[in-house]
Amino acid sequence: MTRRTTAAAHRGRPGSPVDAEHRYDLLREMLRIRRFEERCVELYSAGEIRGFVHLCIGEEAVSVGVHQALTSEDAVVTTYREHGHALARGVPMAAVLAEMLGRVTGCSRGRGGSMHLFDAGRRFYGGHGIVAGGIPVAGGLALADLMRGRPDLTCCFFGDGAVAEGEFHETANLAALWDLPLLMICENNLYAMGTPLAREHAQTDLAARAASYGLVAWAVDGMDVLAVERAARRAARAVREGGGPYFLELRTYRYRAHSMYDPDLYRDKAEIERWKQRDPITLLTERMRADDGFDDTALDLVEKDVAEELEHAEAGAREGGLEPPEDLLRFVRSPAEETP
Amino acid sequence: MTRRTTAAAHRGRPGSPVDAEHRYDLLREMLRIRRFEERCVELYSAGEIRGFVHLCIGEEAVSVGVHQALTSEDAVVTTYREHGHALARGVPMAAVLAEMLGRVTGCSRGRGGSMHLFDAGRRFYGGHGIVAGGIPVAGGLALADLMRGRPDLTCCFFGDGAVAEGEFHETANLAALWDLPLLMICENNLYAMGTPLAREHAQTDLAARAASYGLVAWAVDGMDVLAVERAARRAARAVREGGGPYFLELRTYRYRAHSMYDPDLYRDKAEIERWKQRDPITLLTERMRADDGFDDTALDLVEKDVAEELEHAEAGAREGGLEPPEDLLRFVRSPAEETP
Amino acid sequence: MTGKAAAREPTFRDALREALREALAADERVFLMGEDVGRYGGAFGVSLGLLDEFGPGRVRDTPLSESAFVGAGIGAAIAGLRPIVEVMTVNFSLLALDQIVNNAATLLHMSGGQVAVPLVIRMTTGAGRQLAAQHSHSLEGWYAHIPGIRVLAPATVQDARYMLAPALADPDPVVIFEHGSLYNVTGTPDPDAAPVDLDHAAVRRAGNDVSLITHGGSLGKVLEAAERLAGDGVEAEVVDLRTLRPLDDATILGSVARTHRAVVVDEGWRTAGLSAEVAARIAEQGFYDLDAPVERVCGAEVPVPYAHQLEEAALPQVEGIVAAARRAVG
Amino acid sequence: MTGKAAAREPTFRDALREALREALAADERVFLMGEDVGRYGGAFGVSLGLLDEFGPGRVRDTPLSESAFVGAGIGAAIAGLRPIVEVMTVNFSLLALDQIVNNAATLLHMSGGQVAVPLVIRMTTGAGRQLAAQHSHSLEGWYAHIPGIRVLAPATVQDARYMLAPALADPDPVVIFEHGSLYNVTGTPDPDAAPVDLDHAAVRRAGNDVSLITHGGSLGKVLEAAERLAGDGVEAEVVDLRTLRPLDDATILGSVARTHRAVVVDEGWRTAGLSAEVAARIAEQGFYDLDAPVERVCGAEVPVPYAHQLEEAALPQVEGIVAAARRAVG
Ligand SMILES: Cc1ncc(C[n+]2csc(CCOP(=O)(O)OP(=O)(O)O)c2C)c(N)n1
Ligand SMILES: Cc1ncc(C[n+]2csc(CCOP(=O)(O)OP(=O)(O)O)c2C)c(N)n1
Ligand SMILES: [Mg+2]
Ligand SMILES: [Mg+2]
Repeated sequence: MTRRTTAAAHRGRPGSPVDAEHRYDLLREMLRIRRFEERCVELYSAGEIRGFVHLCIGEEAVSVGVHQALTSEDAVVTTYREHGHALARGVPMAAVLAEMLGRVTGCSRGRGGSMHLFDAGRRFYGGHGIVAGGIPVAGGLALADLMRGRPDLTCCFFGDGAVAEGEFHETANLAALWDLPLLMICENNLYAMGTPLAREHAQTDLAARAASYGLVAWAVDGMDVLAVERAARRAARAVREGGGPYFLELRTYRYRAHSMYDPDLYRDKAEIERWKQRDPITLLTERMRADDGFDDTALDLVEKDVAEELEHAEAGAREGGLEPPEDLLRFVRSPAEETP
Repeated sequence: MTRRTTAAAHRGRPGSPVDAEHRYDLLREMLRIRRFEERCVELYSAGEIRGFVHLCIGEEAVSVGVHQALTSEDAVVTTYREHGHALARGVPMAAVLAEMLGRVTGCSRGRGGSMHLFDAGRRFYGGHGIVAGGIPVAGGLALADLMRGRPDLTCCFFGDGAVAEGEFHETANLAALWDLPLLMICENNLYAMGTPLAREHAQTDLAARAASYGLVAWAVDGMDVLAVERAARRAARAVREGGGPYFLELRTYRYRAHSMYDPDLYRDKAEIERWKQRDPITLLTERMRADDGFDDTALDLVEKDVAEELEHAEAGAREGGLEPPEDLLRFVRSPAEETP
Repeated sequence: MTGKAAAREPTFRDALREALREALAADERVFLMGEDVGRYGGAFGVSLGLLDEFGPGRVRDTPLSESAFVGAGIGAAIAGLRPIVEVMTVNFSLLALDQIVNNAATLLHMSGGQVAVPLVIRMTTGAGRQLAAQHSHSLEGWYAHIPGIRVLAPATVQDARYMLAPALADPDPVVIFEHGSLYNVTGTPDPDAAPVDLDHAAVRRAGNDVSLITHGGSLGKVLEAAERLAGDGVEAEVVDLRTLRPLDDATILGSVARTHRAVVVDEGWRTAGLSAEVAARIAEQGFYDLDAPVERVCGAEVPVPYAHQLEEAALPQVEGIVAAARRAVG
Repeated sequence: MTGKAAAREPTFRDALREALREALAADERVFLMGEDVGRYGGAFGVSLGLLDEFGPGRVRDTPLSESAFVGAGIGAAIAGLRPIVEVMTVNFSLLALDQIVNNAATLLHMSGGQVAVPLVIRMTTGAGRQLAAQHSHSLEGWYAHIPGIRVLAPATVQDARYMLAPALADPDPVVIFEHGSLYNVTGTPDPDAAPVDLDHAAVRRAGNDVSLITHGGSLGKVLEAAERLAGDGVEAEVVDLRTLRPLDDATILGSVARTHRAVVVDEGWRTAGLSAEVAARIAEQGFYDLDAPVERVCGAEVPVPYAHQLEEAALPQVEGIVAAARRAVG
């Protein structure tokens, strides 16, 4: 029950049944993300993390649930709100934190910061700050797999707001037209910055909109990690089997402001409280208490476990040096010696 | 029956019943467009018209039918394939031809050419060469009418290919979201240059795609000018009454190549012949022969009438001078004296 | 400014907001449109409160659809309204460039003078806040390349307050760049000063030894550099371009004719950017005035990195400006 | 070239096609993608026949979705393929600029060196065929502004034939501009010539009196101007930039060091375009070599009009180049 699972463990071929152990893993993953981001808030307040920082607290079930359906060969493309995706993907916490601290040991050598986490070894292709800008790239990654006859898919995360952008539209059509192995994950948290869904879209049923392209699409409770996992596995299996692109609308909510700059004046505090009633971590914990004999002691243990990881990660991240300014121009183009 | 109607006659408030006289007007309008474009082909071959020229021969029922539903207060935005729209709108034939001949008397002073016909007095706002590029502008024209509480609408023409562009998507959503008085007219001629519909769109039912935004949308036989008119009137009335944007997919066909540059190698000649069986001019003429006592003599008369107009127009167009090169920089910015 | 001004010194942001308020109040045809300009108050708080004051018809939140709402601004302008479109940042304006280049800047000419587009587009520009590669562009040079548009860059609270009115009076499209690092700069706009003259650059400091030519967010650094140089007895003239298109050749060349030396400071990338044009014009028209090559201090040619020390290295800094001026003075 | 070469002299278009054919045949990872590259054969006929030869998997017709298919090229390149994306013309590339600037050019740096994008983008550029304002842009200067990409402009049949291979060998994004007026130019590529050197400009004519610096579609006019000047005893050196980013300073400055006079000819708009950069560099680095101000002969700053006489007036012409060279020579 308190077995420590590594992030890597569930990145083999998916397929394990949803059992107590697996639920435990899911809980631990969600807690890792939440505690990580809570720490980020502190580090941001202390001025150690800078720039734009977008938290996914409240949305952890999406990244964790979806990643259950992915293999290490799949590609992932995401947005600026991607700490959760990076951690769920197995990018080491220390590397993510080092990135946000601007260290050369960061997963993007400190060049990207919170919005631009990359880990090519894990096929984690960022970390895109232009809303919907990652979606066409994801289409291309999927195209490459299709052209080479690989069974892998590309999983692309984006928000409800992104669906209004032309880049979403063009890629949805292209993906459906070419039967690309693309898993489109729309994190519908009901807001694009301060703009509520109903002022972003004439048709607020985003799954219906997506279906109009010929994508298979449906909406899922994004606060229930088990529901997310089920849907993601189903969709991913179909995509791998040549079923073309799938679109999942995950209905979720961010508890925090859009970014650390946002005074959050546009939402009703009661709305936030209502969503917290269906907190993904609480929901899963309750289920585990009911079905798996999970209790406060067990919860304390996993919390402790996560706290330890976080502490180690932070210590590790702080050890990282700063890239010397003389190296500024590195990587604008590939160094000749790295040319294949 | 042989009453000569001016293009202006049907640009008052629409509403006249579809009767014999009206059918006669429709026929004459379609013939004007066809004969005009046939003459353009000759002038192009003679090297007098240059640049890109896109003909709408075969598609005349669309421009003529839709324009029955428009008033002179409405705004029109269209594409590079717009000779028919300009003529149906009432832009004088001589001004259109002068434009294509590069004369200063052209409707865009020779600066636009075939692809960029403008007539601000008739609220005919081009003539856009970037596929889908006119659509957002049309949205803005409609927005202005909405904000000022006017009963006018903006009619925006575009092709089947344009629906794949992000600019279509973004405007469709915006228009539906804001209930803009926008009449979107998709001329589905089954090809975008050499690419057939089924290689452009995963969902080839374009009206269904449009409906997914919350637009009211349906498909219409674009070769039957009476059907086009009926649909356009119905849609325009609803738009004017605050029904928000409407989308009509007009199923039509271009007989000629995409542009004068196009060797047209991608289509089956039999396909073209099949569509010619449902030629909009023939269809209407047959109906008139059956119902209105229309006969060869009457047809000759209208042909003669159109030929005369064309001849006059060409003579008039040829009289136009060339803008002196010294005036090249005029109109890059408004002259100070024209500042309101 | 409103009553608040008594309580604290207004910021550049306040000045922009006051200019918007004034414009909305003065002319019914004016409206503001863009992502989060309403409920949110603008990504950088510029339009905070305007939704309440003028209502959702005049302060319109748009979906994330840069091409559509910039295009809608163009259409509304053609129809006789006076839209102010906010594109949150210049980085996102790439998604609307087709509308800006092919429609806003082109329609008047392409229609033979019939279709004017009296549109104002505002956008935040610039780096310096560790926002990394996709949120730190300075593309003023690109915009300055486009015939048919006027390009403005307020660098002072005064210009922030009083540039909008003449921009709205322009019958053709105007793009206004607001540098993100200026929003919190304070200053008290003077309502009695001469109206902002969009045709002329502003000399922000007089001097006879070297001309430092800049705009927008770099003005502060350049003025600081000028002070440092003055400590060494080098009196720099500081020219704030203010209008980036059309460039005010007379003021630029006039300054160089006096100083015989020029340093162009531009946060944008050097190659084929705004600094290239300013340098080229000086070298062309001021060839016989120049005693030394024109120096350029620009943003490094690299996507702006997040890490503080790298970002600092990527942007023009006071030291670099001082060093370039010293080289020029020789 | 194939058997056809015996029948008639190959064109620039044939050379481009042959280069594509060679690339597709040589490397399975290479594929061509864009609007109408397949069934139609390319808007300008460049890829005619390649669909039949390589099939729809390797020659992919795309929908009208510039952002999506350029982005798809980026993704496919990241995944290890070697896409060649055709954006029909530079005019339409505005719709894909977000992908080019914020992804193709940026990902390698922003990811700290992890994510390279070996993508080749081809597009037609330029005016001269009465295609009017929205189909006549020359935006090479904009592309030359972007760090992270290499920008090429073949001006000869030889370069059209042999530039693609080194472009595909580049591990990072390369943008190739093909001037629309060159497609029908004929010439016989020499397979035994030295490989095209993407790091260096080419001196197309030697001369000691003035350097005429140009690229792409203007080379022909410039060579003609040089001949005319030679008639007057002025020997012009003609430098074909060929690679617009990074610029080959050594060749440019080396030429000016010999001639002491320079004329930059660029069909793009003058302000803040490519010509500005070339002029600025010469004025900076060649300051003490120059005997006269650098001259620029550029496209007029106007959306290119349709009417023949207006379009001619809007573009650099031989006469204007000759006149500028005479001014420079003094
Ligand atoms: C093209 C573009 N326009 C605007 C922005 C500014 N912006 C950043 S996030 C955001 C809201 C996006 O909302 P959504 O897609 O729902 O994602 P969420 O932030 O809710 O996860 C906006 C407007 C941007 N980054 N890119
Ligand atoms: C953005 C853009 N991409 C490409 C082109 C080149 N082009 C001109 S027309 C055309 C086909 C458009 O097809 P459709 O929208 O169906 O209109 P049609 O020509 O059939 O009337 C293409 C690809 C263009 N003008 N604009
Ligand atoms: Mg959202
Ligand atoms: Mg079509």
